[in-house]
Amino acid sequence: MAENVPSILDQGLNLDALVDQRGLFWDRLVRVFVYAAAGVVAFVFLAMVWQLVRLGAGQLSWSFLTELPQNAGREGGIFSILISTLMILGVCLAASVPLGLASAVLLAQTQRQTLFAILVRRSLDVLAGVPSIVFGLFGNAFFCVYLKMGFSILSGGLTLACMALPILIRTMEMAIRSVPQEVHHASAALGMGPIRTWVTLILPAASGGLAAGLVLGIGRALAETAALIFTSGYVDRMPESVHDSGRALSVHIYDLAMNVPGGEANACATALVLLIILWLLNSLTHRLIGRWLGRRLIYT
Amino acid sequence: MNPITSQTTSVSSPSLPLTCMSNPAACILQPASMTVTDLSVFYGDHQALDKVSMEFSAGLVTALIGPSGCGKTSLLTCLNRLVQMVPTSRVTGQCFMDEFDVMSPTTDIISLRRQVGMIFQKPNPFALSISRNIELPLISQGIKRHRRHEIVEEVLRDVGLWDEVKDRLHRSALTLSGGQQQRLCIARALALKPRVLLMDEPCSALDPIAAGRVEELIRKLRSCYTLVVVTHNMAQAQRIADHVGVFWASDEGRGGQLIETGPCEQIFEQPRHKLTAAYVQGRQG
Amino acid sequence: MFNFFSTQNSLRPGMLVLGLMLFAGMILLTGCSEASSQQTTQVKLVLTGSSTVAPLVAEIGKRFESLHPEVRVNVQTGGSSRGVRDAREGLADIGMASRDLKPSEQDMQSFLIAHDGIGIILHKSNSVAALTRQQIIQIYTGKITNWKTFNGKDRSIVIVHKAEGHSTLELFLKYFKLKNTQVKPSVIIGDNEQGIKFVAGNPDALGYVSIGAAEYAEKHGTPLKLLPLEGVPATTAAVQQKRYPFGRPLNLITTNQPSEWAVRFIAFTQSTEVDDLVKDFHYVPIH
Amino acid sequence: MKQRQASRWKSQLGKLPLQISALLSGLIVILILGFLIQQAWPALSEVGVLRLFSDGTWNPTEQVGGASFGMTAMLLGTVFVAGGAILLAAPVGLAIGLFMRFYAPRWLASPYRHVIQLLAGIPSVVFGLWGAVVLVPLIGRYQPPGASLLAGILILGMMILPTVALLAETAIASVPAEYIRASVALGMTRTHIIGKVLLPNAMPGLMTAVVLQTGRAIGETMAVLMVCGNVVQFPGSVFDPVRTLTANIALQMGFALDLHRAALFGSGLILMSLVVVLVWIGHHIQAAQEGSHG
Repeated sequence: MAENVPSILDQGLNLDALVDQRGLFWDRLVRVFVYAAAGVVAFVFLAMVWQLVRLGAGQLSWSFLTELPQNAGREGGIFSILISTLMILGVCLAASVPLGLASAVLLAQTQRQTLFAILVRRSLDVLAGVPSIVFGLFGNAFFCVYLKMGFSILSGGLTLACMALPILIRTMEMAIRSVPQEVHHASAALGMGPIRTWVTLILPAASGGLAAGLVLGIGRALAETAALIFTSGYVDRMPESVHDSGRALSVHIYDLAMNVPGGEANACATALVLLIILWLLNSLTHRLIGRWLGRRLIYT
Repeated sequence: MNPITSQTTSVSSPSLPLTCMSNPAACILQPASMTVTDLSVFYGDHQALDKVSMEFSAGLVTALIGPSGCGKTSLLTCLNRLVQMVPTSRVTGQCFMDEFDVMSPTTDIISLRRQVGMIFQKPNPFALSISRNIELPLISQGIKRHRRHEIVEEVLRDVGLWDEVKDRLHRSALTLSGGQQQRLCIARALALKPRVLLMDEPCSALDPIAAGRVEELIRKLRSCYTLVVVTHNMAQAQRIADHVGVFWASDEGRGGQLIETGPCEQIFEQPRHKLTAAYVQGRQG
Repeated sequence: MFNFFSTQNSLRPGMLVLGLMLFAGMILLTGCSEASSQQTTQVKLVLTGSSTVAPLVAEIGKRFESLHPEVRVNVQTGGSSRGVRDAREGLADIGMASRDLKPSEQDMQSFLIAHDGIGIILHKSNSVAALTRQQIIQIYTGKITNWKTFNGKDRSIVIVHKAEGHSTLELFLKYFKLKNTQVKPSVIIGDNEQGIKFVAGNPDALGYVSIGAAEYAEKHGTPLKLLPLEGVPATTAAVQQKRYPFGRPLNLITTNQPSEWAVRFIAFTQSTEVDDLVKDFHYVPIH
Repeated sequence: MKQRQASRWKSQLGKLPLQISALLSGLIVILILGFLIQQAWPALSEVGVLRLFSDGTWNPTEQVGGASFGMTAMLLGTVFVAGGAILLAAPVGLAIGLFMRFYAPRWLASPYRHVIQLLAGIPSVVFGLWGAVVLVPLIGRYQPPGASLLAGILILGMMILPTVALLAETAIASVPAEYIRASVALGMTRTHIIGKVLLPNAMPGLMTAVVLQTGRAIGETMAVLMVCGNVVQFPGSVFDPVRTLTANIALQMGFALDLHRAALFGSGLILMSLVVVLVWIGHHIQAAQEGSHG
């Protein structure tokens, strides 16, 4: 996922000032390598996306989104898959957003490096690096077996919540910290209580960044496959409740690609749907971050 | 019954006159005097203020002057206990508002801060609309909407901003000019009907014309509020102050000390301390 | 809150997005909890186990549900041994196994629902028409590595083998009297479908899968072919006539005290009412 | 008096839920670790940690001759795939970063960056899909079976490349513009500035990017599972199939029982400790960087 947001504000450096010296061997070699790399990468990725479009675009239609999968997913649509995905996402957000926001508020408030804050930060760093399949193992052992939730949307959503938590907390803490200290002071000087200050001033001021963090978390959750196979399962039926097993979009792609002969077309079509969703979310993130930075500039 | 805690109810009472300024005789809440005794402020190991004792008389303007880094702002933030927002800060000594102990751990600081307003060096309106900026603290006091709208108009008239902004009350406060923003911040503080108003170099970030208007406003506020103004501008201090306190950083690294205090004319015309004389004249000449 | 939005719309798009998302999340959750409260009146049958049996039972389950709307049949794959284990430990109401019960599993009871066999599959374009038992052993142990040996193309043989834990693998090793460590595979696959898919996509591949699954795929246009084994064609018909040497039963497994609905479901599965479904999947009905 | 105490109480109470949430968030790692150890315990105690590495093969369900739990081949497979991917992605990613910052014509730089950002958001399963549908048959045409170490390296390299490129660009962009202006004023050529001024200054950032993405490559499951062939062996060439630890878990978790299942959790533990080490290294690089820059 696009965890990083590269410099949105260019430093105003005049890049044309950097030039190669004509005829110098090294300059030429490096230039050739850089251009070749850029060209090859662009070509390979465009080829990849084009092939997905070529294989999958024919299947895409409104009915693809609104019909239930038939014949192991070779035919029909992905409606139940979309609903399962949404439910998994809903469980994931319902668990991770309150927890993440509260943790972010606390971490952003601790100006001094207390042992508690250091420990929480460090363990979140590790959590961010844990492979998704390990989350799958943990989710299976903890939610499915130990807590007896079985293969269910609930288990999958909660496992994803653990995964999305570090990225949520990190971006949300950044967003909250970016609200200038003067707002806290002004509010305190006006005799406003801490809760009201946070609810009416700090969190709204940070809302752009908070939403961006939320969207990043959603993106990560949507892209996840390995952690879901052993927690939410791969039943492609319409889930009736969060206690049912449900197949997420990414798991559907995997299953069609690996386990269903003749499933490639629908796999590619599903992948296109997933990509479109993710790219919409991505551009939403950039808008939000851009706006948020823009507003910060008014402050400072 | 402690007036610090009873404040909330009296402000929200509808019988309260809209403003002091239009009719000073109608002030229910008299400006309060504040006294500090042996006040020292530490930030971690660093001492910022050393055993300051002085009085801020009710209804008068006290100016605090002195070079940068001698603890004037620290003193100011003790008066409404904003100083405790710095996590490493530590305050010793006493501070009273009339006869009530500001530093006592049982003081309701929310109520205290509503009675002791503060204006910052840099205008700091919230990134909200103009009217919302004034209303927000009122909402937390539970004042009804129509009453809030009345207060918004009153205080904006008091600071002379009403005619400039009455057509765009719902536009962002950040669209105002620096001087307008500062007057909005003053209006926001006045809306709480404070008894004391602290001002930390309120004009230093403004252009001369805007600064002039704020200064004029300060003179207007005199007698309705107890005003404590930190300023680097000698001429301004002379124009607005009744009393002046001169601060100087001590040599032993023990933070700022109060070296002289007295009526405005005395400080500027017959300074007793030689540092005061040098500082006042140096800046004047 | 409402007031806040009404005056601040233009200033706080992020807040709006946040609010909308949380709102949507809450709606979803309340919807879910409502659905789950209705759920309590229902009977839920959980079946786990063999990936060969699972697709068939899932279809039977759908038909069973339409006859008994109060029942919901949930089918999860996980291998035969897991099916037996889950049924024994009560994690599943019924286990599915594509083999007989082992001596260590005699505390459970099995119910035959269909017959199947394991067939050797090649890509359709492969010119090799038959392999003897010995040749297959030689290929799988890495002694023969090129199709040339059988007058095929000069291409190395891509040996498709199953992952550890599948009963298809256990039966394969048992039938050819091999140890797993002797096998020199080129690719390891999980489910039947994955094997069929791989062989269909690779002209040099050789693999073994459930005959039913292979026939089903072949009929639906997947480019593969089943090799005869010991002279008997690997067809459903041969399995039915018990001529095919490498057959296996498909079983449902329960404890000795199955629940009432489990008994009814098993009875339904064994009845003639589902023979058409069994045939659709190219397995052999028990009747 | 009562009112004042009540308000203090309230502010204390306000902080408590926050602390509990932060504690919970921090405890998840401990919980995961605890559960991995608990689940892996049968394997650790009965089989022993040593045998996880010393057993030659991975045959946890073999009836005849006893089961064996050797993970060395798979660990090596993980290292080969991840190492190859990072060796591929690091130089190319750096080149892309340089391209976006210093080489691309003005009209191209921004759209190109946008495309790379979009690519960074493609889920691994989509890369795996493309690898399984297009790349594996392509390799198979020349060197069967196609599903191989090479396919894994290529797919994984492609997967981490966009993020490496974006992180590299950020690291390069964080070099103060004055350095570059000064170098330009001294008449240095572009390659010189890049090699002698930019890269040394951006090195900590680049190293952090490489370390973090190595962690991601090690942990990647789906793409690798779909293109690597999953045969447990020491690969003789890049065309041989391999199985990684992550693919092993994904392949067998569904039906593993008893010791087999415990051994899979054991491999999860190994993966997790690899990641902890990488995070630790990444922190040290960052700390060193912050230390040197004040």
